[in-house]
Amino acid sequence: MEFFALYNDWAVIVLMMAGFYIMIARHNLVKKILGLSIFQTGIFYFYVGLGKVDGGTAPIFIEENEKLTEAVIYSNPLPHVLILTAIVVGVATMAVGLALIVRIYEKYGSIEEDEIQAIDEQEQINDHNGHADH
Amino acid sequence: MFEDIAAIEHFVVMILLTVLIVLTLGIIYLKDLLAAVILSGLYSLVSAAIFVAMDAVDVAFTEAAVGAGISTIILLGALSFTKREQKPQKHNNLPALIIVCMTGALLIYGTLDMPSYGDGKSPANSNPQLAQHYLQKSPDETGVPNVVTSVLASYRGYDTLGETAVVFTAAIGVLSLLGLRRRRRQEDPNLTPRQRRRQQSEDT
Amino acid sequence: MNPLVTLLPPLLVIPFIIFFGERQKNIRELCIFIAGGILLVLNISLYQNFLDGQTIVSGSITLFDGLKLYLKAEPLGILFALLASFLWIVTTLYSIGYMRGHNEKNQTRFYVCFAIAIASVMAAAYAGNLLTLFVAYEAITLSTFPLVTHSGTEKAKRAGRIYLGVLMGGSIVLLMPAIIVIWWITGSVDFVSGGVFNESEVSPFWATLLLMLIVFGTGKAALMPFHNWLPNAMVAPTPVSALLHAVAVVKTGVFLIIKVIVYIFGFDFIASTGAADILLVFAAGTILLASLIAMTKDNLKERLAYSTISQLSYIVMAALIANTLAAQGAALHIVSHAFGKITLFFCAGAIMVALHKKAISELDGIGKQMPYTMTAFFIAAISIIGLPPLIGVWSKLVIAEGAIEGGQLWLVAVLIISSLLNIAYLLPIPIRAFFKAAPIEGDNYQACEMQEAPLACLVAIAITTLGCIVLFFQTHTISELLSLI
Amino acid sequence: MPYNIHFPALLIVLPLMAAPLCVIVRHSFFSWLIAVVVNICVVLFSVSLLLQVIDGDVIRYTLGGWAAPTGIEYYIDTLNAVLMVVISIISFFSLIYSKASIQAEIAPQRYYLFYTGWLLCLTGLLGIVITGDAFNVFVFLEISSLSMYMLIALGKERKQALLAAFRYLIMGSVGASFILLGIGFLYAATGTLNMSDLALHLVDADQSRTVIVGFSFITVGLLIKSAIFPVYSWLPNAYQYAPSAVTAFLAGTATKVSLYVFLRFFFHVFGSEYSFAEMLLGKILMPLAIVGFFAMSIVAIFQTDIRRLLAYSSIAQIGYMFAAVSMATEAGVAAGVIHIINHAFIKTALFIAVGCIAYRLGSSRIADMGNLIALMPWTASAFIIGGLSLIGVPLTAGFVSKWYLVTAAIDSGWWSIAIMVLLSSLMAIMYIGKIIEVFCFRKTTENMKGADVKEAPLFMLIPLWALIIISVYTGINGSIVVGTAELAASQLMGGML
Repeated sequence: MEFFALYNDWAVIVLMMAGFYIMIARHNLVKKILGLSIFQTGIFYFYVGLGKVDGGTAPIFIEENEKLTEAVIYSNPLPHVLILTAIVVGVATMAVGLALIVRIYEKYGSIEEDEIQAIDEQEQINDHNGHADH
Repeated sequence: MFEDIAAIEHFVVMILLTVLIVLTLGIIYLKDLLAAVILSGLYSLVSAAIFVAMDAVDVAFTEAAVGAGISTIILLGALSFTKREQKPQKHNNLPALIIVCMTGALLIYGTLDMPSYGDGKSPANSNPQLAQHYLQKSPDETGVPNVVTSVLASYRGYDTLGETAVVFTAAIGVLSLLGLRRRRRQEDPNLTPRQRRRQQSEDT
Repeated sequence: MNPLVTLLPPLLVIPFIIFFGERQKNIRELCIFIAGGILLVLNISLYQNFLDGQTIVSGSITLFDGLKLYLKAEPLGILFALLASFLWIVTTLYSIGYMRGHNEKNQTRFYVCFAIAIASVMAAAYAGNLLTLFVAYEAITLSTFPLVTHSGTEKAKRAGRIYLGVLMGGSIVLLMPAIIVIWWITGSVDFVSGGVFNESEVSPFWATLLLMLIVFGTGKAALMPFHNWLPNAMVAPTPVSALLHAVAVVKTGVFLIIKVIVYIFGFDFIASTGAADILLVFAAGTILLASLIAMTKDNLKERLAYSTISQLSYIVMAALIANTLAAQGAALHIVSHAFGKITLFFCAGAIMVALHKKAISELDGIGKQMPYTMTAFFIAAISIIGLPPLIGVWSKLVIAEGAIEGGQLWLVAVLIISSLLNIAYLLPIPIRAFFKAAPIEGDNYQACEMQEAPLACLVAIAITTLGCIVLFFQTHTISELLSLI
Repeated sequence: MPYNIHFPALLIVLPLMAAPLCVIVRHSFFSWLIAVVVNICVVLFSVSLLLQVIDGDVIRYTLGGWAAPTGIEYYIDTLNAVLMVVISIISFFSLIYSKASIQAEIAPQRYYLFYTGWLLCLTGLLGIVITGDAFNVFVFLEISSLSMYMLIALGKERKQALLAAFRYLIMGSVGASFILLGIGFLYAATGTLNMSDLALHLVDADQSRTVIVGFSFITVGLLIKSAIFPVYSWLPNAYQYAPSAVTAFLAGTATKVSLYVFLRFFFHVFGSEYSFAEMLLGKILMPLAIVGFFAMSIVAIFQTDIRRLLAYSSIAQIGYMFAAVSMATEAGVAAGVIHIINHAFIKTALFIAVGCIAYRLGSSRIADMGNLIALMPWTASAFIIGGLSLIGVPLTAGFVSKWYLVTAAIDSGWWSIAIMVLLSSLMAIMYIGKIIEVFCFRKTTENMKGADVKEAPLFMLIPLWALIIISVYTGINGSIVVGTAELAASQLMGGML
């Protein structure tokens, strides 16, 4: 039991951090977005895990007017609600990010952050020289 | 008996999380972005399974539909407009690694003291004004059998309004970023018929 | 009468200056004369009111937390305001001759900034509390900045940078915290007779530190090592150097120091804590060092600038002696130095306009070409040195008496040495002009058609020179006013 | 029933509902008009709310009829009421300004999207400020962030804006995820999401590691969002390349709102005792803040692009605000709030002035701005007044800020901070002085000779001067801002629940 719980906690943390690492360390913009998605999924497990009650079931009453009884234990519905919201927020962020990537690719012909930065810097130098030549 | 069921549940989650870690490693190291995207779709499906194991069926549904479905589709769509290949990245980023490890260590430090997984008596699960209120009073107060739905739509309906606004914002954002581009492409005579057809289908 | 009215003439004349602009120069300058006349009359009537025993206070604006801005007339302020407004008229007269003779550009901007500066000087003179004085101080810095960079050359811009950096930087980094601390300790920044501090609140160490913050933060007082802006600012047109950098701006600085010592710290407090001891050394050092540097300068305006630095430190020193007599001497020196130095600058400008000469070494024999100018120069130099029958002698005498009364005999020695130095760096100039033969090759000589400075300049010079002489006999009026401190 | 009982809800719902309306009308002028009208209403609502709470009352408005903590509530005290007034006023003036400015910057087909995004951003910012629910903060944070990314990227010709927006997106998402995680830890420790309720529960749970970690994550997330010194990298590019109206809007609001959330969490939810005495937040933040305002002021001096210069100056100013609140005294918090308010107006005005200049000049390089005082006297003089305010010259709002900052530092014995703040003012003198010098004394450069440079359109000058007048007025009659800020600080420090 203890081992499983500990392992699961740590696995979730490893996932989060792997996502975080991809976000900040990879230069590929699509990878960054994938990293964000993994990071956020890790947070979702964390939240949903908070609401889990051992031996509980999903918080849905099968029959009308059924009340909470001693016999049935339900898991906490609140984290589920929060995560439903967070999932949608995550996908929305991803969509905007990807749209930006498409535009960036169109303008720069690259989706590697370091390449794009090099292009920008080169252009700035050219621009500066252009001003001087004028 | 509960002990056993719980143990099985824990075990299932453990296996699935291990699968996820493997998938994540794949996403980190694969140079082929298409493959990485497919893996991330798979990742979402496995997550949905984990959510089911954690009793969060609504979340599982959403994750399967939104995470595995919609996300994958928009990722594939984005890839079709950009590149499939990632440039090989040799050096490992040491500062990033340090930051990540520190953050991870902090997280581990935090979880050591947390109510254990599945604890029904934890503050989160036993708060009479929130968790217990929803479970006990929601059928009377809202008349909806699914407590998640009732919280979503009623108790925390305002969050849901915000969520809708987020989706709307994202839609506006995507529209503003990509809307014009398509028009310009249509004027481009060099398009293949297939590309043109694809754009038309997207436009409608 | 409300002292606020003194701000109006210089401010209200601005629209007229802009309106008439370059097209109708005569009307523009007439407007300035009228404004100057009104201002002088207002100041005189304020002075009369004050002598009649009225308290002259304006309404106040509350900024926040009980911090107020208001004006209030007191003897030092009235004296300063009278001086500045009188010299404004004279300087305007002078600048007509100078600016036209020199074909300066952007004359409208020049006059506008000048007017704003004068309004700010009035606000400083009548400031009712330290905050108001500080605000006016900043306004003076800002309004004179365009005057320093007037010519727009690289050198002028550099001077402007130093000007803004030292004056505004010093005031924000040193002066402002001092004001905040004063407010924080006493809960008041008002000028009160006898000061607001008492010994139990402030230890001698903090008192010294605070006084140093104020004296050094007041960059306009040009105490070394914060003097560098002044020689640099000499790139400004000469009327600016004459009125602002010899009178209004720098005097605002020393005026602030005198006011803080008289009305915030109080003589007794300074005497008992010994807060001024270190600063006295700085002041005495500045007097001597600046005089020595002045001797090495060949550029006439620069030499006068260093002379100004040295003379300003007389005033700072006198204020730091912290007794009534010395403070009166300080105030008197503000007046005497103003008349003397403005005359010298006027002459320097006149030489520049007439002969296009800036260096002292070029001045050989010009006494024949410009006899009036050089005579005036000589008289003013005598006044600065402190010989009778000129105003300069009184102020030095009173300061020396104050030093003796304060038991600081070594300061008297400093005064004597510096007077000798004054002779050494000022008198050679008229001597060269009158007694050395003009250079033979005569290239410049032929090229300059003008023999004397423009008439407007000469009249202005004559007025200030006369001032030096007349005031020698009229000191009792000033002393009478100052005895009311 | 009093007429104003539903103002809190309307404040959020009105701009939110107006956003789709803009999409429906799809007309550039009418969508602008809708945005302006809605914004005027929002200003009125927020002023009315401020008037209601100015006596020290707190409005708790429950949404959907479920009492907090079961449901979500709005929690309005002086601090967020005054911030809402500031946000809505700044939004209003930037919106007026945007009418003319976007013509040069955004494709006409997308004007309506611009205003839609603007309204959503406004909704998001107000939503963050007004809410009393921790998770709700996250939701509205995302609304405002997503719309900001979009607004930044909208510029027509600036491809750098795309990368700037993307980097902001990554940093912003990291920040938001950290905040989400932190809120999760707090939820784990207390079982509640309502801020006031959290504050009650945290008193018992203070010592637990869960709370410590939640605290840390929220701190880091908010620091990223508010662009404090080591994590500011997203800000300069975003400010430089965004459409000028967007920059003006963001500079006055975005980082300030994060700072507000910071105040709300660390003084209200955790309590200053815990945040600063036990977790030593001040000891961590103070060095960052000092290095921030020092280093960034120096960096600003060397910028050749005026927008970038102002962006670095913004980061420096955020350092002042953090330095003030890190003192964790009532005077310090009040000084921070005063500076938040004053700087919001000043910086927006400055960015609008820069936008006006770029509109006529077609360039934001400082070197191209010679002799602007003669070519664009109103714009240039507005910029100079704003710049003086940034330095902290008396009779400007900046002076009030600096006065309180220094007094607060001396009060709590941080003499060194007071000295640092004043020394860094020297840098401000340098970078503002540099611009003033170019404006007044440099000749028009060759490549600007051909351009027809004249005074900016009236439509741009009105909002510019309105903001300048506000900031000068608050400098002369500082009691309004100071009084409000002191009340807000005392409520916050009093730990009102």
